[in-house]
Formats: sequence, C-alpha cells, structure tokens
Amino acid sequence: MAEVSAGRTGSSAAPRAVAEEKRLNMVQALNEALADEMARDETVLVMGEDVGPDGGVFRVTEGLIERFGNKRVLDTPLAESGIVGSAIGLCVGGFRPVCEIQFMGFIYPCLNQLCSHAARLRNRSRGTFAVPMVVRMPYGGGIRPPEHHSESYEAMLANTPGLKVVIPSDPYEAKGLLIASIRDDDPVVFLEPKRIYRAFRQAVPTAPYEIPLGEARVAREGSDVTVIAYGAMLQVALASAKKAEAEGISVEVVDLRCIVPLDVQTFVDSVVKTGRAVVLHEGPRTCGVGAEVAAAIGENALLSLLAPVERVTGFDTVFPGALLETHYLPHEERVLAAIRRTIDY
Amino acid sequence: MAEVSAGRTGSSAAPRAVAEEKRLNMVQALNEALADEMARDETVLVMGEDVGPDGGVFRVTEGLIERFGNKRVLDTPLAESGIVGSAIGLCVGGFRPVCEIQFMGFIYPCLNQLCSHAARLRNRSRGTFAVPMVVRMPYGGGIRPPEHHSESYEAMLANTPGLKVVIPSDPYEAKGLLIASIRDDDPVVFLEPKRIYRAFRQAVPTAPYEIPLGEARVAREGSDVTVIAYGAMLQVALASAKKAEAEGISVEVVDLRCIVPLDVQTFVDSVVKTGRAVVLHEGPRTCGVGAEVAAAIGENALLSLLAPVERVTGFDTVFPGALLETHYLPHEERVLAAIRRTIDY
Amino acid sequence: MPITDVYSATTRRIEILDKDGKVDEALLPSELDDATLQRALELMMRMRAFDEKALTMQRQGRIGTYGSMRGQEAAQAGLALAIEPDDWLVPSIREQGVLEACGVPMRHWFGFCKGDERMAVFPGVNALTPSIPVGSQLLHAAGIGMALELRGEATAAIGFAGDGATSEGDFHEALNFAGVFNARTLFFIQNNGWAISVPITQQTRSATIAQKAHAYGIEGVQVDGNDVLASYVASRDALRKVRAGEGPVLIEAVTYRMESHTTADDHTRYRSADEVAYWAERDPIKRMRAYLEGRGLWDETRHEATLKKLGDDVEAEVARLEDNAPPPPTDIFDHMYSAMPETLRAQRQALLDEIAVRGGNGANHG
Amino acid sequence: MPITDVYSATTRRIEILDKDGKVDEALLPSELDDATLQRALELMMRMRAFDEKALTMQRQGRIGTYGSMRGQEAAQAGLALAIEPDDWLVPSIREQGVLEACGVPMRHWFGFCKGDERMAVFPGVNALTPSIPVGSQLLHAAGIGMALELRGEATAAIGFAGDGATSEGDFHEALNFAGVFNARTLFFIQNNGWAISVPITQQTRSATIAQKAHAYGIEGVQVDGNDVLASYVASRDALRKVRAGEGPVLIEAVTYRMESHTTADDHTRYRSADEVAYWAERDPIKRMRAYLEGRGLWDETRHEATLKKLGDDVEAEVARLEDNAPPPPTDIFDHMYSAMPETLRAQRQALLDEIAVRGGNGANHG
Ligand SMILES: Cc1ncc(C[n+]2csc(CCOP(=O)(O)OP(=O)(O)O)c2C)c(N)n1
Ligand SMILES: Cc1ncc(C[n+]2csc(CCOP(=O)(O)OP(=O)(O)O)c2C)c(N)n1
Ligand SMILES: [Mg+2]
Ligand SMILES: [Mg+2]
Repeated sequence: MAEVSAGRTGSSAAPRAVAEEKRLNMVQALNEALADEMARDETVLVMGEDVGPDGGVFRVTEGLIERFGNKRVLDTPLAESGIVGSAIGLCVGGFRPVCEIQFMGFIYPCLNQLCSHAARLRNRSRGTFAVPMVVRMPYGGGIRPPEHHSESYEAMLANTPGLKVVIPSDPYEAKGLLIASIRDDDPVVFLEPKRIYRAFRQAVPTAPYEIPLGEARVAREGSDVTVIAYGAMLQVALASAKKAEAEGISVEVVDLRCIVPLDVQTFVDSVVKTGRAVVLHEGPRTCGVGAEVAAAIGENALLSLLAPVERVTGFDTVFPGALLETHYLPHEERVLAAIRRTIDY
Repeated sequence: MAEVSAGRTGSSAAPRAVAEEKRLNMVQALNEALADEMARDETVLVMGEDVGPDGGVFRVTEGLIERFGNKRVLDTPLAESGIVGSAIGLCVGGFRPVCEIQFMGFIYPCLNQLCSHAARLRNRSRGTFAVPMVVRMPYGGGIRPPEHHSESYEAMLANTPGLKVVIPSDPYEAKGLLIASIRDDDPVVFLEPKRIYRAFRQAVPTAPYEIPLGEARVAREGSDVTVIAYGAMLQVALASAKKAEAEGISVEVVDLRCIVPLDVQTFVDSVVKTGRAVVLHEGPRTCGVGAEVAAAIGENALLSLLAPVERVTGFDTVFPGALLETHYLPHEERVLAAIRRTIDY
Repeated sequence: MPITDVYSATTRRIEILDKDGKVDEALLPSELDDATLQRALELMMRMRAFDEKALTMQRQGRIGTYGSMRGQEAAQAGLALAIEPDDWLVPSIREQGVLEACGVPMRHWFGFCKGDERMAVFPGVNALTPSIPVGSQLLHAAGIGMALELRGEATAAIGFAGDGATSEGDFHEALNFAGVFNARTLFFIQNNGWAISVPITQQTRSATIAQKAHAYGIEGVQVDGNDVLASYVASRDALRKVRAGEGPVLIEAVTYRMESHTTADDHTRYRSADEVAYWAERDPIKRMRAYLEGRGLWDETRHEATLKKLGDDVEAEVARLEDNAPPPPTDIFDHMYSAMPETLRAQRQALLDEIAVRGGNGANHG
Repeated sequence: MPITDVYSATTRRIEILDKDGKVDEALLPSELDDATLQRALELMMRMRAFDEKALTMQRQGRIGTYGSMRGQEAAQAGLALAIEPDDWLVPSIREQGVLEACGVPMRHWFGFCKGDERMAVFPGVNALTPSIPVGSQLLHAAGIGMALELRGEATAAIGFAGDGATSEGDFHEALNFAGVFNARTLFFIQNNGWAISVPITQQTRSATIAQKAHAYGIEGVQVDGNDVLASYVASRDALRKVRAGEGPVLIEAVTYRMESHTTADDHTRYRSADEVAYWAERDPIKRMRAYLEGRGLWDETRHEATLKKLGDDVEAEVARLEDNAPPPPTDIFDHMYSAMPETLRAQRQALLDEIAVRGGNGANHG
C-alpha cells in the first residue's frame, strides 16, 4: 500500500511523518477517509438516513453521492434496524457497508441487529461469514440539542462481545481510525464526538493512513497522575492537565482510542508510573467505561495506587435539556478537582 | 397492609418471621407473587408472548388467565417492542403491567421502548407520568438451550438511568422482590435466573411480603474474603464458600439482589471487614457489573484491600452452544481459585 | 376454484375544499356552521402566527432548534375540530398546531424548544410529552387505546407521526397491536412528502400510506391534508368509530412541509424551488380564506383584525415564556425515580458542592 | 371527484392439489414431468423421515431441543423444486426441510440442535446459519437481495419466517427496504397457524399474511401450503420475477404445525385435538401420494422401497453425526474476531490453564 506511515500510532508519541498535509476539521477528515476508501475499494458503500444529497445532518458524507453515485451511497428509509440488518445482508453479499446512524441516541432500534447478529455472525458460522461493517454515529453532548441527541452509550456496546468500539479524539485520529475501521474485517462501531466535529483544525495527511485498532496512545506525558479519556473528553483532559501544571501537578493523559479492544497495558503502565488515575467520560457512571478502567487498574496496578481511582463521568441521569447541559457534562474544573483529590488523598 | 414482616430484608440475616409457609420452587413463588398482586390490585395486568393458556414457556404465569380472564392476562403478538411500548401506554392509561419477555436474549427489540421511554418518561414529564411497569424475563445460562437463550445483559440495563434492575437468588427472595417490584412506581426489570427456577424448594410465606428494592443482604457471614454475587451465581458463591471453609478460608457472601439501586454500603462494609473481594456474575466481563463493584470497592475501601478485587465472570464471548456451556459458566472451582488468589496475593 | 381472491380492498381519498377555495357541497358537513368554519380558519392562522414567531426567535437565539409546521395547518386544525376534551394526544415533534388548537399555551412548546424540560408537560389536555425517537410514540398511543378499550371508555387516543416514521418497526407493531387488541386509537399520519431530505418515494414503495392499514386489517383513509374540511370529516368519522370501540383507524393526511425540516436543516440542498412553489399554491390557509370570502364569512377587515389579535396573543405568550426563571441544576436528578437512590443522591450532592465551591448560584460554569 | 379510490388491490390464493389428491389440471405446470412429481413426494417423505428421527433422538437425549416441521413438507418441498443452486437461503429455525431438499446433510441440522456450533454452517448451498431471534433474519435476506440487485445478478435471496414473525418490526423494515431498493428477495412465510401458543387470529387482525404486501407496494400471494404443487408454482413465478429484478415478492404458505412448537413445548395445553385432526386430513404427503397413485406413478411397493432407503439414509447421517468429536473448549474464543484481542487471549489462556489444573483433556468439569 502506497501510504504514509502514520505519525501517532500505538502508544508512542512519535513525531508525525513528513508528508503532504491539509488542515482539516474532524468532519472533513472523516469525509476524506470515506472518499478515499470508496475510491480504493468499490465494495465500500455508504448508507443511512440523509447521507445522500443532504450529505448527512453533520455533512460527513457530503459530496459522496455526487462522486460515487446512488449505488454506492444509499439514502435509506427511516429505520435503524433496517439499516444495520440490511447491511449485514450486504456484507454476506460481498460489500463493506459504512452505515450512519443519525445520533447515538437512536441506536436502540438497531441493537438487535448489531448485537445479536453483526457481533455474532462470524462466531456463529465458525468464521464462514464475516461482517466487515462500520456503524458510524455522532455521540456525546456539548451542542445543546433536544433529548436523545447527546447520549454516550459506549459502555453497553463494550459489554457486547464481537463488536469493536472506536472513538477518535481529533481530526488526525479520526481519519486514521476510520480508515482502519473500514478495512477491519469485524463490525466496528465508530463514535464521532460531535461536539468537536468542527471545533478545530489539524494537519491531516492527504494520503490514506491507518491507526491500528486496539492501541491507546499517551497524548501527553506527565508523572503525578494519569487521566484516561477518549473522544471529546480528551480535549477536556488536556485542558485540565494544563491547568494542573500551573498548580505544579504533572498530568499524563492517555487517549484510549478504542474501548474494544481495550489497550489495558498502556494505561496500566502509565498508572504504575504515576500512582494515580482519573478516568473521564460523558456516559453515565454505573457500569460505564470508567468502571472497567478502574477495575482493570485495580487488578493490574493495585500496589502502585497512591489514591483511589477517580471517576469523572456523566451522572446516572438522563442527559438533561439544553439549559442544564453544562452542569451534566464533565468539565475542566471537575476533572481538576478529581486530580487534586488523587494528590491530596 | 396485613402482611407478615418478611424475614431476610435488608442486609441483616435476621431469622425469618414465623408465619404460614409453603415449600415452593422459584417458579411457584413467582406465580404466587403475580396472583397475589393481581388479586390485590385490579390495575395489575400480565402481558407477553404465551403468558395466557400456555402459562409462559416456564409456566410462571400458569393459571392466571383462567383465574383473572383475558382482560387481565394478555397474550400479545410476537413483538417485544410492541409489548413494552404498549405497556407504557397502559401505564399512562392507569394500569400496572407486568410484561414477560420470553428470554433475556430477546430484549434488544424492546430496548428503545425500555431505555428511551419507560426509563425516562417520569423525568421527561417532570413527574407528571409514571411508568409503574415490571418487565420480567428469564436470564442466564445453565440449561443448555440454543443460542440467545442464556444471556445476561444486566450491565447494559444498569448503565441506563431510570430503570431498576432486580435479580432474585432463591424462591423466598423471588416472591418478596417481585411483589416489591410490582408495587414500585418506577420501571423495574426483573431478571429470573432460569437455571434455578425449579432447582430447589424453600419455605415461602403464603401471605404477600415485600423485600425492599436497593438493599443487599449478607447471605453468609465470613471473615477472610467477600464474594459478591446475585441470581443463579449466588448458589455457586455459597457452594464455593463451603468448599473454601474446608480449606480454612472463611467466606462472606453478599447477595446484591438489585443491580440498580446498587447497595454499595453493604458490600463495601463487608470488604472493609474481610479485606478481600471476589465478584461473580455470568455476563461478559468488560463493563459488566463486576467492573462497577470492583470500581466501587476501589473507591470506598482501597486502604482495606489486601489483594486486587477478583472478577469471576462470563468471558467476553458469545454464550456458547450447549456442548461448551459448562466451560463458559463460572463454577465453584473457578470461584474457589479466585478466592485462593485473593488469599495468596 | 384453485385461484381465488382471498382479499380485496380499496383505499379512499377525501377532498372537499380544492386549492382555489371551491367546495364539494355534497360533502360539506352540516354541523359546520358559520362560526365553526370561521374558527377553522382562525385556528390555522393562529398556528401560522406562532410558527412564524418561533422561527424568528430561533434566529435570534431565544429558543433552540425548531421544526416548523408551516403548510400542515389544515391537517392539524381539521383534526383538532373533531377532538373531544378527554381524548389523548400522543405527539411527535411537529404537532404544536393541534396542541395549540386544543388549548395548550404555546409557551410550553417554545419552552420545550429551549430545552426547558419543565415546559414539555402540557396543561389542560390529556397529552404525553413530545416523543423524539421517530415512530416510537405510536406504541404509547396503541397502549393508551388498549387501556381505553379494556375499560370501555368512549375516548380516543391519537398517535401522531410523519411519513418517515412509517418505516420504523414501531409503526408496524403499534398498528398491529392496535388491531389485535381493538385499541381505541387513531393513527394520524401527516405525510408531508419528506423525512428530512428523503422523499416519500424513497421511504416506501407503497403508493399511499393509507393502504398500509390493509396489513393490519384496520381501516385506512387518505385525505388532502391541505384541506381543513376533509381533514375534519375524516377525523370526525374515524374518532367516532374509534371511541365506539369499532376498531383503530389510520388517517394519512397528504400535505407538505413548506420550511426546512428544522432550523438546523437547509431544504434547498435536496429539493427544488418548483416543488415548494407547487405546494405554496395549495396553501391551506389561502384556500379556506377564499372559500369563506366567497360565502361572505370573511373579509379583509376581519383578516387584519384577526392578525392583530394573533400578534398580541403571540407576544403575550413569549413574554410569559421569557419570565420563567431557569430550572435549578438539581432538576437533573429530581425526577429520575419515585424515590432517589443513594448513589444518585451522592451525585446530586457532588454537583451542589461543586456549585458552592464556584461561589455559585447555580449558574453554568461557562 | 372528492371521494376517490387511491388504491385498490386483491390478494390471490393458489391451490392445485386438493386434500383428496385431485388436481386442477389447468394449473398443473407442464415442466413437472413424472420424475419430478415423484421427486416432490420423495422430498416430502425424506423430510418426514428425518423429522421423525430427530424427535426420537431428542427423546433419547441424543440431541437438544428440536422443532418439528411435520405438516409443513409441501410448502418447503414445493419451494425447493424452484430454487436454483446460486440462490441464497436465509433460514429461521424450521427450515430444515428446504435445506435438506437443497442438499444440506441433515447431520448439520441435528448438530445445530445438539448445540454444536460447527454444524450450523451448511455446505453445498448459499445459506446463512439459522437465525433464532424471530423475524430478524428477514433483513439479512433483504440485504443480500440488495447486493444482488446492486450487482445485477440473476439470483434470489430467500428469507424465511413464520406467521408469528410477521408481528416483529423487522418483518416490516425488511419488506419496506426490499421494496424501496428493489431487492432480489423472496419472503417465504410459513403460516402454520401458531406461534408457540398464540394462534394467528391473535397475532394480527389482517385476514391473510399475503395482504401485508400491500403495505410495501410489492406482490403478495397466498398458497395452500399443504399442496406441494401450489407451493411450487407460486415459488417458481415469484423467483423468476425476483431474479429478474422485477421486485420482491411475499409468499404466504398456509399450513399447519402438526407437532408441538419444539420438544420443550406441549401443544395440548392450548389447542384442540379436533383442530389437529382437521389438519391431519389435509396431510401434504397423503394427498400427493394419492394423486401419484391415481396417475400410476406410485404404488405400495415403491412406497415401501422409498421408506426403506430413507431409513438407511437417516441412519447413515446419524452415524456420521455421532462420530463427531466434541468441539474443543477454545472454540468459544476462536471465532469472535478476525484477530484475537489481547484481553480475550488472556481469558482463553485462563480457561486452558484451568483445564490443565483439572488434569483435564478439555472435558467438562461436571
Ligand atoms: C429513531 C430516530 N431516528 C432518526 C431520528 C432523526 N430524525 C428526526 S425527525 C426525522 C425525520 C422524520 O420524518 P417524518 O417522520 O416524515 O416527520 P416530519 O419530520 O416530516 O414531520 C429524523 C430522521 C429520530 N429522531 N429518531
Ligand atoms: C425476538 C424473539 N422473541 C421470542 C422468541 C421465542 N420464540 C421462538 S419461536 C417463537 C414462535 C415463532 O412463531 P412463528 O413465527 O409462527 O414460527 P413457527 O415457530 O410457527 O415456525 C417464539 C415466540 C424468539 N426466538 N425471538
Ligand atoms: Mg415527513
Ligand atoms: Mg407459526
């Protein structure tokens, strides 16, 4: 493959390879990943509600139907089970569909197809049938929309064997992880932090590149406490780390990138080094990803822990309406307070 | 209410009150709870697939349609979303439906109704509408059935704010918890460990009684290590505890009873006492209830821990076919090995 | 007879008032006296006035995302005229018109669009909160209709949805449950031609939505949804039948969404100006006004006076909306359960502590 | 014309061979030569022989829960005669007959019923593994049919389901997607009167399942599902149309489940012996045999010889089934992902270690 060897793969923070780059926001990076893969592999399809002429409600699929036609970009009826279920059939029939679910709050109708079938068909058929499908969707809060438009349901997917769950934290990550997800032969749920869709631009190689699934990365080095985050919360983690620095606390930040496969080694190594951990996500606390990370730290680094693992998460409540959103979402101050608690313990 | 004050409520292991009792298995205890509540409150309905003349595929609703008629016991079309969704409407219309989902493996189609609506209607309407619904279903392994008949998806429900999740571990518990669930004004998912539906009989008071939701109990006292379990796994925990005793290890066993509300205090108190914990469930490990329990122990009892919290859980795989089931399901030896690891750490 | 017809069926369409304001007198219901006819027009004008105000307020950042109902006034007003006070309304997100016509103060809808959850509860009517997951609410309508049937109450539950919603599995399960349990439910589908950017022709291969009733052995009927009289007649007949326990009914009101899907959408990306112009000619208000003017029941003076009064009513509502203090942060927690679990109480306390540390009065942190 | 018919439609039912073995000659397809007619009967007898063996084996504890297809042989054999080798089969859990007729060795089905997942993969045919969540597989059939349409392949995907399955939302979404995308899919619904204990009359208020096709603008047809010739003719016509990309088709084969739902069920709890007797008279094998005997194409000698041969075939399959070594415990892990994640590898190793400690050979612990 004539590709640049991508910069920040794995848990290393290696310098980015020098290659042709453009400054893109996350929506553009994702769009480029889709277009590149559709151009490279004609079995790649894009399907979902409003992915055609509308280009998706967030414009991630913009221009694709014009370029690849309506046999590669399928505007579907309004039915999430239909989208994922028929995509399973398309996989069996030789395609690699990239489905869009309009918001993560609307995945429940497709969970039977996703969890009872997509996640299981390989196992059920002892490897005879694969489901090389990607199910993309915007997730998380921060844009003050109506109910059901801000949810973070990744924990429930992580509890479902057979799926991969990938969550990029910036445009560079988004392109590399989406390309890897499309090329992956297993069903991948690809969660897009809508809050940072257009929040900032970043240099992104124009050539396709893959970031391997299942390798977390150290997004910032530090020595006193490890903050483990992903998606939009990574930016919150980094900002909190900066503020902590001003207080003399050195924070290491780990970007999980994938919830499944979970790269336990990378965050455990970090916690062994720092002795303290804060895990950060937007989804509800109980049985959330934070519980898994905390449990894994307890299992693998108990004797290194100088303080309990702090969980900074969404509350065990419905994601609130626009007027109360900022109270719900973990923010820098809240992370900083947790960092301080691990230090003061 | 002219009821016996039930014996084993709360975390106390108080002696059972003397009252009229019958020896019942769990199916009979559940059936009695349903009949009692239907007799007491005419807004209580039973609905689901095959709950009528067939009495449910496990016979939990046996005799109810004959006794209460087909306006109280509704055999529904084969559609889980339809069952839970229409039950929400029935709640709004003044009823208290007890829905049966035939197996937990078939809940995905109703998750949108359960999680997007039943769990949220009270909050969304600022308390105007309640959803006093119970959704009963057999869950878990041990009967060597076809695929999708052995699943334990409780973690995903625990990650959904607004639901209560209740799991009885014996016939006495089953009756008291089901009555409390029916009388509760919030939506309760009631998981029945099918493996022990008919495994043993127990003295169960004939009069109705409630076991409050959200109070775990110490099912066995011990001093060296705490095993935290629920549902069918409680029996495995108790059996392992006995075996451990023979090796000179004193095991305390906590029966969670409810995953939501989770009674953290009871198991944390126990772990503070014993210094060691094993958490046990059938569902997959990643983001399972074991992760939550381990995280909560780490948060509340870190300095008491003499060893990492051990998780004995289902694998992160599909629940296997009948021929491999016993390899998947946590069993006494596996729990015992985990207990020993906490001692030998 | 080895090849037989086991089923045969037709689906009717009702039109009474044509686009130029001419009425089929034979079909004009006698109970529609002059005052009621005038009220029909006023209801529609009122809906439009509130709708226009909402669009303005959204542009000004005074409410959040708003989905306009412009173009769908006749469908909703015609139905509203047939609704009884006890009937249940189970709305999705474009039924502000029918709610308004049933007496719900529109500040509640505006508040809902602001993200103030206290306002999504509608006083004075039997109505559920609006349901956002498309199609799901139809099962609630089926369930309420089952409750009414079980108790033998002469009341109807009305479930609302759009054309796109008919593709969801819940549409199917709702109509099937309603059929099997003889629910006292009317399914009122506003086929406005589009589900965001997907036209009805890509939503389903069936020629009409009304014919989907055949799948459930229930009655289905199509009306010109821009004709308030047709909508009234179909709704009246359907509701009578439903309330009498003679079976659920599906009404398809064929109409058009004149604006973008919501203020977050740009309809020019996917549909032609010609199409919009075609439907503008079929405007429900224009034709009813022409009809009433032809009958001497409306004139320019009355029109202006009505608009003036509506303007005042709209401003009064907005004023009351904007008088509302914001909800307290604890609102996030306080309605999750009938009694608050310990773990949640701790989270609530943590938020309060955090706000206190900020020296806060509950205002957002930034 | 203010009240118009916007849709009108009929649904046909095909019957060719009546319960006494008389045939409507006008409808008898000319391509069905004597040998094919005999084969139709043989296929059905073969299905029954395997079915009976399975029930016996279940009673003996040699396989797990088994769902009998007794009574549904004509529906499945008629279809099988019209299937081409490239067609895709998307079965649920009562399609062992059609799979057998398409050449799948029945030890695979038996193995599936034993809980040996290696066996649920069917050699020699394009078939998915059986799908247990009711109705869900129809979307896979729709999707395969979409793939065939996208590539313009003259092949059909056949999705199977029962009457109960038509209540699930996925039935609706599958037929709607198939319609919209012109999927090359045949939906073959065996209406055997019961979904476990729920009769079709409580499953839906529609008079037939075939008429549900009207909701999707596609063709629907009902056949006497105990008539192998009618099932063949309807299937042949439908598959021709589907393969040619002329649209999906829904076939409703009206038949009867003669046994309990599965060996875990007891049908006497919820249905009458009279009803079962009524359908026993309409047995698909009996009537076809009568017809062939009338035409001199079958007699007692041939019947006995066929039964003898079938008995041998059945025993040979069972022998091969029982020769299978049990699956290794690692099978639980080895097909979960294309490449095994580290956390899963650790769990796999833990199981192997545990087995080693037990001094194990991988046998179950007890
Ligand atoms: C289950 C679900 N999927 C997707 C969405 C996003 N969404 C909101 S409205 C809408 C289109 C609805 O179209 P239609 O049913 O025709 O109603 P209309 O908006 O035209 O009134 C979509 C796709 C949603 N709210 N719920
Ligand atoms: C989603 C789901 N719900 C419930 C079940 C349990 N179940 C298995 S088969 C069956 C009845 C199926 O009836 P039908 O579709 O008529 O097929 P038949 O068994 O008659 O062939 C039920 C309820 C299931 N397998 N999947
Ligand atoms: Mg629409
Ligand atoms: Mg059936």
